[in-house]
Amino acid sequence: MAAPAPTARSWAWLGMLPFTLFALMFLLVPTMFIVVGAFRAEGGGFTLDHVMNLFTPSILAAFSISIRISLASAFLGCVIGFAVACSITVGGLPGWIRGPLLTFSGVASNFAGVPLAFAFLATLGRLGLVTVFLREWFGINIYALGFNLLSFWGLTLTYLFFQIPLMILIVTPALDGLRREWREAAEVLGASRAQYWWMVAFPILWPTLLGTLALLFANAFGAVATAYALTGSSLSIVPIVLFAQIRGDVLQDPHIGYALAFGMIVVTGIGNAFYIWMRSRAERWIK
Amino acid sequence: EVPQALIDAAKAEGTLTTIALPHDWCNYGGVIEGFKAKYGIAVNELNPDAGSADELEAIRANKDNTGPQAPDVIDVGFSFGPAAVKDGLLQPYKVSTWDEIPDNVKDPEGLWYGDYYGVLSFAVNTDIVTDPPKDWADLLKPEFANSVALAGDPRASNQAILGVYAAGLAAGGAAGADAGEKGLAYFAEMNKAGNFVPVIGKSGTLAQGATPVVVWWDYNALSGRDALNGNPPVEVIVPESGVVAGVYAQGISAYAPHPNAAKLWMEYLYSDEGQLKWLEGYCHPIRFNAMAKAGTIPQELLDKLPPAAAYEKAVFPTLEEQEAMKTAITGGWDKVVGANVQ
Amino acid sequence: MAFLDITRLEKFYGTTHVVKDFNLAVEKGEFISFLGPSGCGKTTTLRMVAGFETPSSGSIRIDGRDVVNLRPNQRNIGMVFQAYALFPNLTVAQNIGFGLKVAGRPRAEIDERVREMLGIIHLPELGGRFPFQLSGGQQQRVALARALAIRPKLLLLDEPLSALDAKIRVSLRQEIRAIQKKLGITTIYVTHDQEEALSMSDRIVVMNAGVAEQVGDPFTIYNRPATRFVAGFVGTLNALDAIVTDPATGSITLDGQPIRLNRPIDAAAGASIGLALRPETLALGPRPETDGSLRGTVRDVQFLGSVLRVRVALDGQVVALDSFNTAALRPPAVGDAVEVSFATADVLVSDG
Amino acid sequence: MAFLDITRLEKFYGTTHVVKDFNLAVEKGEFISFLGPSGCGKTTTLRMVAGFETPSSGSIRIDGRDVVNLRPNQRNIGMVFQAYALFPNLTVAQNIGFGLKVAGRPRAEIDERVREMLGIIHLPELGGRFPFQLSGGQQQRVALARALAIRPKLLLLDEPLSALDAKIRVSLRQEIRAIQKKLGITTIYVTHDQEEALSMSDRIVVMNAGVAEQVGDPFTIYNRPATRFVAGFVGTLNALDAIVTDPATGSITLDGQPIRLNRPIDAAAGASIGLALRPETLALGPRPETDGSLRGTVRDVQFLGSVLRVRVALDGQVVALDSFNTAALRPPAVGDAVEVSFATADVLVSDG
Amino acid sequence: MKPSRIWAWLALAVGALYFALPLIGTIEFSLRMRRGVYSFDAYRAVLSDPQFRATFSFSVFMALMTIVLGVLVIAPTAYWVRLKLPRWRPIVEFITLLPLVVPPIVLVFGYIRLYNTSSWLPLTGTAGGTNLLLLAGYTVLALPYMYRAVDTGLRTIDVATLTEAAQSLGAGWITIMARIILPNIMVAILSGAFLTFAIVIGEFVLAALLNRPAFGPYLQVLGANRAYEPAALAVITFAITWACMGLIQLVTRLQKHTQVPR
Ligand SMILES: Nc1ncnc2c1ncn2[C@@H]1O[C@H](COP(=O)(O)OP(=O)(O)OP(=O)(O)O)[C@@H](O)[C@H]1O
Ligand SMILES: Nc1ncnc2c1ncn2[C@@H]1O[C@H](COP(=O)(O)OP(=O)(O)OP(=O)(O)O)[C@@H](O)[C@H]1O
Ligand SMILES: NCCCCNCCCN
Ligand SMILES: [Mg+2]
Ligand SMILES: [Mg+2]
Repeated sequence: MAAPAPTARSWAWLGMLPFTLFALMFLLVPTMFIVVGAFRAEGGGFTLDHVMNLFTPSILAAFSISIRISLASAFLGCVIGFAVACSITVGGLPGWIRGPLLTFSGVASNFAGVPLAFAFLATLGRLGLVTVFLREWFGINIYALGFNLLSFWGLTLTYLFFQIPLMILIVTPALDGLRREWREAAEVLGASRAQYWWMVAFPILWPTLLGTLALLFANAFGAVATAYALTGSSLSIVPIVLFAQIRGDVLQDPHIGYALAFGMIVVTGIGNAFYIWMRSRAERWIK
Repeated sequence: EVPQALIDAAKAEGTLTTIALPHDWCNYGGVIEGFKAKYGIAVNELNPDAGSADELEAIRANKDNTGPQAPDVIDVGFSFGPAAVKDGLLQPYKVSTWDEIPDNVKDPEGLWYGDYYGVLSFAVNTDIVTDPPKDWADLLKPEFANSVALAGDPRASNQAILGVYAAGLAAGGAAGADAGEKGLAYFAEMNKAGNFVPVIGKSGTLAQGATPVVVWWDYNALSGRDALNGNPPVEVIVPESGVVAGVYAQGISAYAPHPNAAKLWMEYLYSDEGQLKWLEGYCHPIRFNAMAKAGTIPQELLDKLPPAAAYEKAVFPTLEEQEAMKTAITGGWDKVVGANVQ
Repeated sequence: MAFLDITRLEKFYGTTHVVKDFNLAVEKGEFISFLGPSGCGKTTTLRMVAGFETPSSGSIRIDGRDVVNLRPNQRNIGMVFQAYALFPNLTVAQNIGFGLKVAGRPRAEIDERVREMLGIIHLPELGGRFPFQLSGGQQQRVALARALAIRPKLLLLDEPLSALDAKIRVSLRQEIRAIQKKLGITTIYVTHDQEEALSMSDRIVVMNAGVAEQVGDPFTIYNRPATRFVAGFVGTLNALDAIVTDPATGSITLDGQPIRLNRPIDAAAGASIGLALRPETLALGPRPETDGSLRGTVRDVQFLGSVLRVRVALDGQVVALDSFNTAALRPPAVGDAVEVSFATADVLVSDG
Repeated sequence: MAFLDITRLEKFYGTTHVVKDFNLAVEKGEFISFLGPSGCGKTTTLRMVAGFETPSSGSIRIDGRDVVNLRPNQRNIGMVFQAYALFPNLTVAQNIGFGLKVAGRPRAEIDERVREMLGIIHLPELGGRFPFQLSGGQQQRVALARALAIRPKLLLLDEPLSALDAKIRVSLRQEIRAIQKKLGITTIYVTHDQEEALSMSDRIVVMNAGVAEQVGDPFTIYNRPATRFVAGFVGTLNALDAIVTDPATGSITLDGQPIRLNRPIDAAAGASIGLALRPETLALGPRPETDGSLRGTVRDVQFLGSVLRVRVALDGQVVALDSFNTAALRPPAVGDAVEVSFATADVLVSDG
Repeated sequence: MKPSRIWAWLALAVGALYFALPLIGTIEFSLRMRRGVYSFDAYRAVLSDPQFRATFSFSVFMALMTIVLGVLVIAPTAYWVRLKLPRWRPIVEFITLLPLVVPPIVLVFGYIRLYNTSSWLPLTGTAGGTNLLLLAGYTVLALPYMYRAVDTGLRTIDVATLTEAAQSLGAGWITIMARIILPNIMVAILSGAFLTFAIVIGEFVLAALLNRPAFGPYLQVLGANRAYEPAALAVITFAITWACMGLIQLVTRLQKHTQVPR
């Protein structure tokens, strides 16, 4: 049997034209225009110097802590957001909660920057509402217990304010897509809720969860405004270093800034490649 | 004394595009109103939040653009003047009051010139801090636990880096890199003592109590105090030692779509009227001394300023000194303060 | 005490009353079918037994224990869903082995059972495929194997064979029945296929609009239907109107033609009554063993394979009659004048 | 020139050859069934006609025009899917009216057609419901109505009745046939239900493992099956082995019992041959019109409603025979010794 | 059923606390403008500014346009990728993640260089052109969220079968998209729309550097050196954005068909 040759020429790629054009015009080319600056020497020639500059200990450290914060907040955001989304879809909460919660998530997922930083300072800062309340009423000094808002965990906690809602918004439709019969079939075969989730629901949701994790990671990785407003001078994370280079009043080496931007794109690319690799393993059962 | 031809040409252009001018900064709100009122030229304000590097980048990006995105004039940190010249981003213009601008704060060709300055001061929320600090050394005392903030990130903000430098000078550092090192050591100690709050200090955090002491340009501190209007009460203190003055520089974009309006704006800024408007925002205009000598400054404006004695001690870092201490501070800051973050 | 005991079961969806006063006692090892038209509540009743729907009222006892508040996975029930409900992320073999894996059975046992099940459903090669790679019928067989693999106490099947061809359907129905008997699994089988219900079941529940119209063994259901609905739904039925001429001798006229039933009729002379006659009790042409006959013309002829169905028009009413098809015998032509004969004992009489 | 002309159609999924050298010419207005076991490629062939799958090779012409490169929505085809495929966001009425709305028909016409269709599928009340509020069978009826509403040139039905009960199935199949005839819609009907195929079709395509084994009218398919597969798949068949004793007179022995076919057999004496006998051609006890008989004991009795299937064990082999059920006649008991009679003309002989 | 409901409530309660407290902290502070007592002075100051309304409505308008453009660009693409070009998915997904890590400032300077007054497409020359550019920029910023939302939505429906059913009834691509696919992923689109809306309302850098009178820059100008007003503004923005989303949801109440009991 000769292997079949497709008879009709496929024009399916034509359907990608609008998006490709749009992305080229308004995302890829404009970004390239600037980011090639990372490879441009003073005189105008090509150079790898700026990119090599990324491999200094302080910038590497910045990448490292950025990646760790992004991973932590993305992971926690996924877990918690998933739990909340479950509780409004399959958890049996009354239907009316769903609408307001989703709209709230829409707002909260973009509540960032100065207002968010301030809100957390006013709540969990050293003179924040909750801090003072706990101290005055219960004699608990959370700062004495090692809590610090302006730290890795503090930043992660703050990022969660937009990460969790983002997760809720993205994952709710996926949960809606779980068919009732799957749960019932599992139950009737003797599976507990946990077994159903572990053996059926999670694997089915896995590609979505991975995708959202990648999204949340990039979301945190690029979030400059909140980090800057909250821990302006304390955390050395990539977006802040980048900010200092191309936007600051002091330093000014746009080339290094562009190299940093390039580095962020590369890190995101690696993260995405990893996600796609994981997903391709998880998605064999999809047409 | 402003040539009528310039006024006419500027009016013909009709618009001036500015960038990075927050209305609360040096009374820029008033300045812009005054300019509009006087010449009837529209002012198109771009990103008031921009930093100095943004401003240069905006000129670069708009090289071929004459749309409303292209800034005509910029107001940047002192060291950005020469940097902009190096990249050919500015065009020369000498205002009619050129001679009254001190030589060490202007480009001989008129590509940029210093515009105003202030000294770094402590803005203190006296609801929380009942015994305000008098000098840098005070801030290390235990009663200032969790209290002191800079008004920016020393890696990105001119204001914050000069704050570190000032502390270094106060600690006996020699102008330049040495004071930078000493300033870092000072903040390292403050950080270790738990007094430093690594948050960007601003009106909100000052009033809310997260940062009861903010190291700030005196003009920002004073207008911030006025805006708070006693709730909470704020005291602005110029430290006894380590008084550092920061100068900003003004220039016209090499690609300005409205070059004449830009020149007219410069004329306005450096006229008595423009200079006094800045002073209303507590900024010392660059012609302050000349005008004081000429007696053209109303007494009530002078009365509202911090005691003149404070300014007599003010140090104006040279470009070279700035370059040296900048390298020291931005390079070392992460190790000093970033280290406490985990 | 019955193994499965359903009493006064009711179910409302909102204000729609979909299951009404349903009572059923199923003995251990019995094979019960729910038979009824689409939408009559078969699935709903089954789902209440499985624990997926909460009854609006009534009780369900399994092995003496009230299960209404028990979760489905605590009921030790096997179920095959109308829409297959295979787990899309698991292979065929993993689907089948799911229940055993969940129960923590050793790997070797699972593999063994899966192999056995794949054999039973005639798909020994397809263990490694994912559900999307199967045809509809193949999916349904896998769903069946999955439910059987755990050897449940109670097996619930919701039209498990409806997507299969007759050949496999017949063989699987024997297979199911054999396994069921061997393992003594009490089984409820939902179907809309009369033949399936009649051939497999110990007893049949005929449902209509949420009500169990009749519960009985296949023979009784078919031959002594309790209600008109049951008579009409199970098997084909000629429902005819006739006029009583003499109640005592059972003389009537049907579209003007006289028939004598030779038994008394509980109706007055001149009254209209309903007659019911199964097509297979009618024959074309006179036969020695029949004692009734009607004349008419052939309206149409349907070839159903083993059976020829001929519809004969009387004077207004139509009777259908079935005869076995033989290659030798060519069917009558439309328009032929024919005589239809039957045994009067086979005529069921109901009130008009 | 046929209305639908399929020539040398082939389809591979990867390396799996699911449709092989498929040829078919369908006349305008004809009703063709694809009949075959699960997984034999019925759906795949249908989907190639509809345009959802691209053939690996071969041509499909509708009304003389090669449609292989035509998009599905340009082929004016109505289709009912095996999995319903109702639009979940549209009501029943909107689903049915969808095709007309897409075609820009006036509102009044759409409403009218929808009402008519709802009547045809016996769901006049449910126009306002959403698909998730329907039972499986109701959904399938709506899917049917949706496809019919556009009065397509070519109607493709993929097991449209498989989720329905026999009652509705029979009435719908007459309905479909009537509409189809009235509108003259050329129709391809995929089914695994032999009775459905036999009763509805002008011609039947019996498929097996991707191959069209036989194409012919129902009578021919049933009574003169071209291959063993067709014989076995369409209807029930007793396949028996016998030994030839005298080829000239057609004398053979079956499990030791002599039968004389009275026609020559194309095999040597002592050779083993295969016999095929339909259960409905066999009868219990001697009958006047039969000329063959066998003795055995009753192995089991299945009650199929109108039909009783008795399986009789000979000396090793088993024959099934069907007889009509009559309430008067109680079926034989398992273990009874019986005589099975048949007409030797009904015995099909194939090579051993 | 019972225990899972308790857990659901518990999770909700903890979540509510976590999300409410920072907002309460902000609200509390915004009320402290007058010394010693709570007052709405800060709100009065904000709301009495006519520019507030002008810029806010500009941004709402832009947000709605962005949602429309975003759905038009992204939904068909995601659908097409799912239906016909699964191999393209990794590329498309990577592209849609880029806006999260490319700093907006890089983007906007790129725009200005590409579309300046002396370029091949001088969009920045006119207000209308600049609005278009801003719209495109906003759509780019919304890309990651919108794409992800739409794609998860598509995952939950049987795209292929529904498409085939519609095709067999004569529907073309546009009809299929508008009448079948979009309505069935409305919940997902809505999620994407919420995110887009919130992004556009708060966006600052693009609007500022493209010099459009949007709400973000206004927030910045007003809030730069004030204490209480920014807090009040944050609260107001939060509330109005939430209300707008509620409105969007009301308008898009086409979801009767998804209310499947679970
Ligand atoms: N969620 C629901 N809301 C309202 N009515 C419903 C719901 N689910 C089912 N019904 C109705 O309840 C009745 C019984 O449905 P059920 O699924 O039990 O029927 P069934 O006997 O299994 O039919 P089929 O043979 O077609 O599967 C039907 O009329 C159906 O329309
Ligand atoms: N995507 C696929 N990849 C590989 N094999 C497939 C795929 N789709 C179908 N098949 C195989 O092709 C064969 C024909 O499938 P098809 O759906 O046409 O069967 P069918 O005759 O319609 O069966 P049924 O009556 O069960 O619906 C089956 O063996 C099936 O497993
Ligand atoms: N034109 C003034 C110098 C630039 C100062 N930027 C301050 C922005 C406040 N974030
Ligand atoms: Mg059902
Ligand atoms: Mg099929």
